[in-house]
Amino acid sequence: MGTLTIACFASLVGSKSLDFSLKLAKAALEKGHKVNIWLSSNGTLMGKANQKHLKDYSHSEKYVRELLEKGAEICECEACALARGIHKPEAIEGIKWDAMHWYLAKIYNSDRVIQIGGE
Amino acid sequence: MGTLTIACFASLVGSKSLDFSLKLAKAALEKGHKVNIWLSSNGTLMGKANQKHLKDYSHSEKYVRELLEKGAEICECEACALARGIHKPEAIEGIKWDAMHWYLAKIYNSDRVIQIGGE
Amino acid sequence: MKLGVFVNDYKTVAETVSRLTAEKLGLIFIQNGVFHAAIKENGKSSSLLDKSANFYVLAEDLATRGLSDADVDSRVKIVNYGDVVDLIFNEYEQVVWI
Amino acid sequence: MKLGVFVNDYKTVAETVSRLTAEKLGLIFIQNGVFHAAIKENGKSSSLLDKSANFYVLAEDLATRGLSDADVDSRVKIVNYGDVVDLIFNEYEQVVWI
Amino acid sequence: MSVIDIGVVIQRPPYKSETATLGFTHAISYQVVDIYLEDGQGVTPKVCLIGEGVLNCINNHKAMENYGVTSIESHVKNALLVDLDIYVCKEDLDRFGITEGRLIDAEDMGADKKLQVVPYSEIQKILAQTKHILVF
Amino acid sequence: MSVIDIGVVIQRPPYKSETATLGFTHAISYQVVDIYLEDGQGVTPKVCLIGEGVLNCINNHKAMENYGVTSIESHVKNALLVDLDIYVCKEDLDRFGITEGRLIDAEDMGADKKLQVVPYSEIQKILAQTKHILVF
Repeated sequence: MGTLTIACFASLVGSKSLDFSLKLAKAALEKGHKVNIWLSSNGTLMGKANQKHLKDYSHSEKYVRELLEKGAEICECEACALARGIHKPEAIEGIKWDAMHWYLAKIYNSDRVIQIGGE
Repeated sequence: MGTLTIACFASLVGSKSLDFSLKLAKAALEKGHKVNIWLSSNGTLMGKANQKHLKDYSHSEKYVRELLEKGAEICECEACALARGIHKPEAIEGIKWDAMHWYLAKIYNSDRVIQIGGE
Repeated sequence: MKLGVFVNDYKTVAETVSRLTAEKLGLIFIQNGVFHAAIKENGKSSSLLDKSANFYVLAEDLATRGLSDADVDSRVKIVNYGDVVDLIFNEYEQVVWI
Repeated sequence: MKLGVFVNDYKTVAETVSRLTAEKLGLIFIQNGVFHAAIKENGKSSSLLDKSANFYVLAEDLATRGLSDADVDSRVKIVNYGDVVDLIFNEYEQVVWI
Repeated sequence: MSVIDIGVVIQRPPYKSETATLGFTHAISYQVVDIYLEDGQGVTPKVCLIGEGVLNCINNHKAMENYGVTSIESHVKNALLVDLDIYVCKEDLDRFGITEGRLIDAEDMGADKKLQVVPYSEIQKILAQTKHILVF
Repeated sequence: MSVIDIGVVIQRPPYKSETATLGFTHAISYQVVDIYLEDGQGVTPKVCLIGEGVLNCINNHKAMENYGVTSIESHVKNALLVDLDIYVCKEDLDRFGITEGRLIDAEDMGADKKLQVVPYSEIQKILAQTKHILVF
């Protein structure tokens, strides 16, 4: 079994790229791999708790809590979050806050890395 | 003097399109035009107060307050905001919350409309 | 139809913009659209400049990218935000962002 | 170099992907990249399918867009998320998203 | 006291971003715009699909099953049910090989309107007669 | 216990989105990655600009003046100052007519490194020798 690090720069609502990241993470965990997720740019919106689930929009909160329970490590870029007005106390519990070197260190210790852009 | 309605679907941090919207709005107000701004999709992030101003990121809060003072009407899509976990009490004071028909009604009463996409 | 078009990107928008026609057409190059006004690809100016249209480029967005007036094709007029407001109200009736 | 490429869009990514080479190359079509596997433009399959590579397309992203197995070019293998995980770990060493 | 036409141009393909979805939802909201207008005033969207935007109108989307979100197909059907005109560029459909039999319709829901496949030149004429154009 | 190379490919043009900026800032952060690694371990980014990404390296940006944000030029200079290798695709520079005299450098700040203009084939070789590739 290996370690997969996924970075996601796209916001959940408004893009299906973060949906893809979460589904891929779940599939990898179910096959016994270790998964790290780095959220940067608009991806940091995922760390905002109390998202309302509307039918027209993707919804992450439940999904993210499930990944955390299954052992995924999830970290968001503190600077990207703060610049968007998202502060630590608002984040979903269990999501780490750190800077880019956290991601680089996870890359060092990963067998595979996939970085998913925000555009 | 005329009325200009600007819609913006792009997020401020991570895109220069919202910067453009705000600068255009300011220039129009200074020439004596009336300005309405509709924020949808990731543009609703602008309604989040307490953004931290970091040098690497565009910053809107001060700019938005200035536009409101100069008489611009700014409204953000309630559904888009809620889906992102942004709730009314967190929004910058003076920004309205409404739905898409607010925008369509402003279009009806505008001389010019420019809709700025989020991609 | 008097159509003003904000061209806000470089390679990704060329196809859509090239199809546009109007009795009076204005292309306003902003953001990475400014490269259409200032870069010659393989020695050739952007094909958008061959359209029958008026061309404008936003000075700020040129300078932000290290481009100067000297880089701008002679068919393109350099404008600021105030000029853009006047273009919108006085020269064009419909305005789109592509 | 064993390179797996997630092709996630249709018209905007073709140039970048067409330049890629590797000893072993895999293109995994997802999101609007699935149109490369399922749409013939002017009767011609996507030029990406002419590359010397293995091709995969994500079943969910086909179905989401109203496309079915019958639409998929015979050179492309239909896969699910579990298969994608196995491709990443077993078939390719570097993985990029374009 | 009059009704104005606005052009709603959808040029982005489905789902990767929410752009196309927002085009349809903005158009559909015309139904309730009178809340903010005076008697006799109104806004009539003319929805035009061009370029990669025509890829939105292949039928049989499975978006709710796969992503838990309302499909663009549902939005198209709703738009037809509320009597919006939706024009689809014929040249682009032909280019992508999408036959009429694969297009979304809302007959089963009792809609009178259908997707209208028209040449690009016709879409240009329609847009020229609108007061404002929104590009999605 | 070893140092790995990673490829940081920047293919998006400057400023409209923050993609290119994030490419440089992620690369520069290699300097402090040892906080989370053991002695002797490290990550060396190889920054490669291709396609529209080469448009980032024209000098004399006025981003702070116009947008109040750190310019990409500053990020490039910082990257050179911390001894990162930055490779710029020669074919793409030529295609866009960007001459060497217009390229950003950090000589004034005392950097030893310069932007390295190399053919696309060379960039491919560099990337083939990295352990992972991040595309911005």
